[in-house]
Amino acid sequence: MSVAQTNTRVALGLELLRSMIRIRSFEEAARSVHAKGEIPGVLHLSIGQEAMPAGVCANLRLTDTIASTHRGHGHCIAKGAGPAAMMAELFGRLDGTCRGKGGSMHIADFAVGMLGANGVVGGGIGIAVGAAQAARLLGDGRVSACFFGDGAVNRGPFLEGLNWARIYDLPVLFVCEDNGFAAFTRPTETTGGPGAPARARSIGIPTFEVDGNDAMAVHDAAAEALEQCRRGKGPAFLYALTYRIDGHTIADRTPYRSAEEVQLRRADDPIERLRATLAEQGVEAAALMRIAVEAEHEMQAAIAFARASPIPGVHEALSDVQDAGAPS
Amino acid sequence: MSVAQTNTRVALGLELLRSMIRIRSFEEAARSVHAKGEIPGVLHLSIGQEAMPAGVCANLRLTDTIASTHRGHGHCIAKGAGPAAMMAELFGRLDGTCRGKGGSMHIADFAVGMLGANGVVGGGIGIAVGAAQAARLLGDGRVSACFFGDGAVNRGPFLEGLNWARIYDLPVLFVCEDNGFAAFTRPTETTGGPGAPARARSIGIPTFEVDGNDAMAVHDAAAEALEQCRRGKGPAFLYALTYRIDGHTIADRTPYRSAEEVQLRRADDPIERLRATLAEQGVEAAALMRIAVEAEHEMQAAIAFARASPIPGVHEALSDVQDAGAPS
Amino acid sequence: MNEMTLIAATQAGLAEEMRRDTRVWCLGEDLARGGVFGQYAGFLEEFGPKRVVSTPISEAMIMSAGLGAALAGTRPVVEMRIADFTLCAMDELVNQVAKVRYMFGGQARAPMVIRMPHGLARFSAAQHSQSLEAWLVHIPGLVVLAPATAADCKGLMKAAIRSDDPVILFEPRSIWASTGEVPGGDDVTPIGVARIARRGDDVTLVSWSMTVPLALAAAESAAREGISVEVVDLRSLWPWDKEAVLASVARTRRAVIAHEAVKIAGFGAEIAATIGEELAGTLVAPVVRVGAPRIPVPYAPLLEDAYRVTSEKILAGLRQVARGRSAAHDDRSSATT
Amino acid sequence: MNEMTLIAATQAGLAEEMRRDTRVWCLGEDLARGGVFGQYAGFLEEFGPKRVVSTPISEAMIMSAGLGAALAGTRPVVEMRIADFTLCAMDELVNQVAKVRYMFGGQARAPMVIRMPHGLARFSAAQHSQSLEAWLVHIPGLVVLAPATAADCKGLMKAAIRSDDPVILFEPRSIWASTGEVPGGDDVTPIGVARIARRGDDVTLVSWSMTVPLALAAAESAAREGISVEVVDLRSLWPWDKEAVLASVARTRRAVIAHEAVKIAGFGAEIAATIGEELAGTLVAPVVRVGAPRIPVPYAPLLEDAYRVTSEKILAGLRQVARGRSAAHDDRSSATT
Ligand SMILES: Cc1ncc(C[n+]2csc(CCOP(=O)(O)OP(=O)(O)O)c2C)c(N)n1
Ligand SMILES: Cc1ncc(C[n+]2csc(CCOP(=O)(O)OP(=O)(O)O)c2C)c(N)n1
Ligand SMILES: [Mg+2]
Ligand SMILES: [Mg+2]
Repeated sequence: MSVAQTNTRVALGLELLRSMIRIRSFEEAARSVHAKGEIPGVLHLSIGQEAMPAGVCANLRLTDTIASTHRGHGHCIAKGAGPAAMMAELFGRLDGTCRGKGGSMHIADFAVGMLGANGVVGGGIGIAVGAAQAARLLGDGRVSACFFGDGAVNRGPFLEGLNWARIYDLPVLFVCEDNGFAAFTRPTETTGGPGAPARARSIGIPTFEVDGNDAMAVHDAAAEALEQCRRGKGPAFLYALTYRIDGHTIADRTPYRSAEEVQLRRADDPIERLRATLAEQGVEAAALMRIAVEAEHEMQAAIAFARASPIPGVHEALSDVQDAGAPS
Repeated sequence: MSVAQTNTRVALGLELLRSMIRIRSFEEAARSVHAKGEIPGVLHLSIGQEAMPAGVCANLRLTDTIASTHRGHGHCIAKGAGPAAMMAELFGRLDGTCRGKGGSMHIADFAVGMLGANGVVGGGIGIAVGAAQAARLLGDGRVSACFFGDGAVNRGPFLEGLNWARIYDLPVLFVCEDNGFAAFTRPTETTGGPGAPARARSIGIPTFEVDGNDAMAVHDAAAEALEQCRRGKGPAFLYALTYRIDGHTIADRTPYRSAEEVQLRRADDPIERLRATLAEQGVEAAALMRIAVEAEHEMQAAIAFARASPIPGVHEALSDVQDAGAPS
Repeated sequence: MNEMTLIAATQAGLAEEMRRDTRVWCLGEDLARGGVFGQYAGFLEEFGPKRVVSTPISEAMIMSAGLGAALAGTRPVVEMRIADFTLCAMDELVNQVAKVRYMFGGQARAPMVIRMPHGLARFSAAQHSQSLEAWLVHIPGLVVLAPATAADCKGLMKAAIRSDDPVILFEPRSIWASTGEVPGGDDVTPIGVARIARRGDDVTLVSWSMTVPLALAAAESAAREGISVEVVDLRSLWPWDKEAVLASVARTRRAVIAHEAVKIAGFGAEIAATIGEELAGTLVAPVVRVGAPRIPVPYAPLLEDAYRVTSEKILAGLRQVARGRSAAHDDRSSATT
Repeated sequence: MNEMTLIAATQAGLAEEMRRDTRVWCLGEDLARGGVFGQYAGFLEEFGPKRVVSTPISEAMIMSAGLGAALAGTRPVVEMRIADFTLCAMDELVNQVAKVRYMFGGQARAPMVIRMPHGLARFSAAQHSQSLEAWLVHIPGLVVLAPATAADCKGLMKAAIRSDDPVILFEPRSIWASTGEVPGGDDVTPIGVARIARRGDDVTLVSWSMTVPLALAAAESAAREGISVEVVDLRSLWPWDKEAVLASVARTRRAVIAHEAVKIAGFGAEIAATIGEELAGTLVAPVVRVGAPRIPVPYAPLLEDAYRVTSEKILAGLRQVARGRSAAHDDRSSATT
């Protein structure tokens, strides 16, 4: 690599690291206030999986769209949503991205093309596919990306959505985050045959497999895949193995796995990995530290913002239902 | 082949020929009375596709089960249902297999393990899979087969059902009858990638591909596939190309295809093919003729039976709904 | 005014809207071949394959790709072929389409029309004949329409497409071939406004979709028996024109509701309950609901007739409320209730 | 009698039936890990993996494999995790399970139980909180149950499993952790029979599932205001115990129906309409329905409260009917209506 190339890679690495650290900080902050009872609903944390949203979304423009899952904080932040409004949403406040109506499971920020977390496994697939179809119809050059877990690959919409994207050659990147679990069950118990990438290939979709804890590798694979989408070659599929460090929900104490297993996987933290690489490449410890400190400050500010945000009044419950026939 | 083997093959050929001719005769008889207005509902004919049910069902026992489609007459007859009760069903009569409540689209004969035609594309897949699961639970050695069209492979239940059968290693044979059309649309327009067999393989299911107009070949492939199922190896998949000679329904005048195309495909009639083979193998013309004549008589008798069967009284409409909370 | 079939009227409405607004497009099975009932004939030729999308048999995806495309700036018309198949896309419709605007706090809109030809047709039996409008009225976020005339088939199609809400358009398949007058211009039927299909004084008969002609026939027969029936064609089921219905019933003091769907927990129950709530003391006879018995739709014609709401059954309902109590008796009692 | 939680009672009911009949088995997501709410804890160990089947996230297949297995001689208990996810299996439930017996002319039976924990719980928002019982009451072929007590959670589980009909078991998730008395023996709650949860003379309050405790609390408060409320816990929604409800209302001449589901086109409408049909002239006040506004379920607690039916809202309904008209006035008018 030339010096210029190395510099570009380091800059990219720092961008991805910042993205991952912000996600991690957001979720750790959310977990801490949840423990204090400040967040009413349940949380699905993506700690340990941050390389996926960071790596993929670094290749997306503001106008590009993504569809997400119940585990959507990372996708939201990586696509550009502000943590303050997101935190306010978890608190159920008026300044939340969804004005307190959605909560964690429906977090969304349409201003940055984040078309929503989703409470239904596989529910985002068709939304991303349709957004890509709209982009094609409008000819505006947008692409879309669709995140889903290992559990979604056994639901009908997986087949229907992949097939649909293929036959219309839609610019959509399918991103399968295999984090080792669907709720309490391992993918090996419920997924027949060679797995998700083989299924994508059987539908004629070019497939990329990558280490899901290596942010640079995720980024590069997504870059190549999205390049194909943008060039009109139709959909692409990105499959990555990662690991869900926390429980399925914040309440899940994971009796179905051993502490050793978690310990082992924790050692492969995507943030630590990238941090180490960047340090090797000569990035100063202080610079790396600064990212963490800034993120920490940002999230404390987000909590303060959320706390200060008004609780939506009861009348808010009746708004934004529909124009005709709205409740009164 | 030894003489004994040849004799066995000829006997099998005659069995398959009889099965196919009976299906053809049934449908032609039904078409003729439909034209006279004696059958109230719509018919989906499988003329030209008879090798599939004949070839597959020749390998099934009475206690084995099948699930079918909207185009289910052939499956029903091949599995052993009587044409008289079937014809009465098309007429909507009390002696119909479903007492006149189902009609062609819901024709069924549970006494011979035919668990029903289905008005929902892909609707039979889960039923066959579940029947196989029951067989496993009960340990009774039954297998099940599931017929569906090329159109069903783009619906969610296709993925969900195949995956399910694989992970539990259920004794079920999936039979995809690709007859060139899903209603007015060709599979090539709506099915992405290399097609159904590749999809089955991507789920780890052993797949057999065969000429769907060659009854002996269908039989042999199904025999091998079902043998695997019976030996506890789990599901198998049989894919065959055939051709829908008639319209999607009896009312469809097929403006979307050329007369030449139909002419060409008609020349590859599975019944004629097997008849020719058997004649070559020395079966007398008279014996072959007798099968057709017998079938013709059987179907005329079926029509007579149907005509004579009572029209269900209005009170019948209220029966067989449910035990608790039945209408009165 | 043009005389045209109901199906042609829907087709004209859709075509006009597609010409007016290039963001409007349609998707569904066999659309490139004119649609299974021919109601998209010529569309591919006029609008091209990006706006007339022939889909795989993937109802869940038809619905959710429609939703994604609506969220991303287009206005899809989603063809369900027949209402029964919507059951294959119910999660997408109810958990996603209906809820996106609310769930996301107003950030998102889903301007979609979901076409659902519904009800009995040609002895199609249990899985191809259902009327499930009560279900969708129950679901917050959805507008539910059910036109009965050529003018409204066109006018509500246009209204549905122009609405920013997701709109369910139940289409009266069994009477599509009948004809009616359609205004020549760009006439949009207002959502939420009932149509008084016939004036009358003794009984209010509320109906919609394919049942309206039966209601009118029943009213005609009733008139010969001296019962003057006001027929209200609801057209919109949500929002429904409570004011029009209550105003009519307040005057006639007798109400019959007739729909093809199963009577139990049908939308007629909501109307009857509402009439009870608002006009309880003033009614001179209990509200009568005419609907199908709680049975799946059977195949054989005579059995289907047992399921089918007919003008005779509606007439029986009319007689029942008209007979109920004598007018004189009513007048006395109403003074005290 | 044992005091146990509602969830433990359902678990006991299922376990007893699985011990009694080896054809009974259950399937659903995470069952091998005891189920998402722990209600299958120990089942894998006791009954083995063929009878306690942990499935992929494939709701359509969970439902239809259940159906196929029922048609082939077993008696599956289908776990939907929460009612909302049934939307992913609606075709399988409504077009197949509900109709097989009828469609096939009585050849087939589908003895299945479909478990659907339903309703609000822990601020779960729009896609994890729905109550859709009105939908399934509308569907011929289905039995619909909705127990509210520990005894009935167990007793109706047993009844459901023993029934040869497909039975929908709505389970009161939000009150699962509460406790109640459960008879020690093999007590099966009869299907179609309501339970009088509290005797009273002035108003009949009909409710079911998680709303019953709220109804009882409201009745308690009303009693302090001098309104004597009879609380009918319906338990079975289809068939529902019309006789019990009508007998009570005939006596009290005032009725309130309370359910957590959206009020519009909810099952309360059917009950209100029926009361109107049967007892119109005898009521002294219009029937009041208490249900959720027609909005998706919001996340924030205060907003959820706007959706939530509470004992206060029920009490307001009780006051409304009690106030409605004075008894003296009623007595006069009822003579003539
Ligand atoms: C259709 C549907 N079924 C079941 C659930 C309950 N559920 C929520 S998350 C989850 C596991 C999902 O696993 P996976 O797709 O791997 O995503 P992960 O949680 O691992 O991110 C389940 C079963 C649901 N939300 N939607
Ligand atoms: C879920 C569903 N969608 C649409 C239909 C309408 N429909 C009936 S048959 C058919 C075509 C089916 O094609 P295929 O599976 O190839 O079977 P074939 O008719 O060729 O035997 C369609 C679209 C249906 N019955 N069910
Ligand atoms: Mg996972
Ligand atoms: Mg086909």
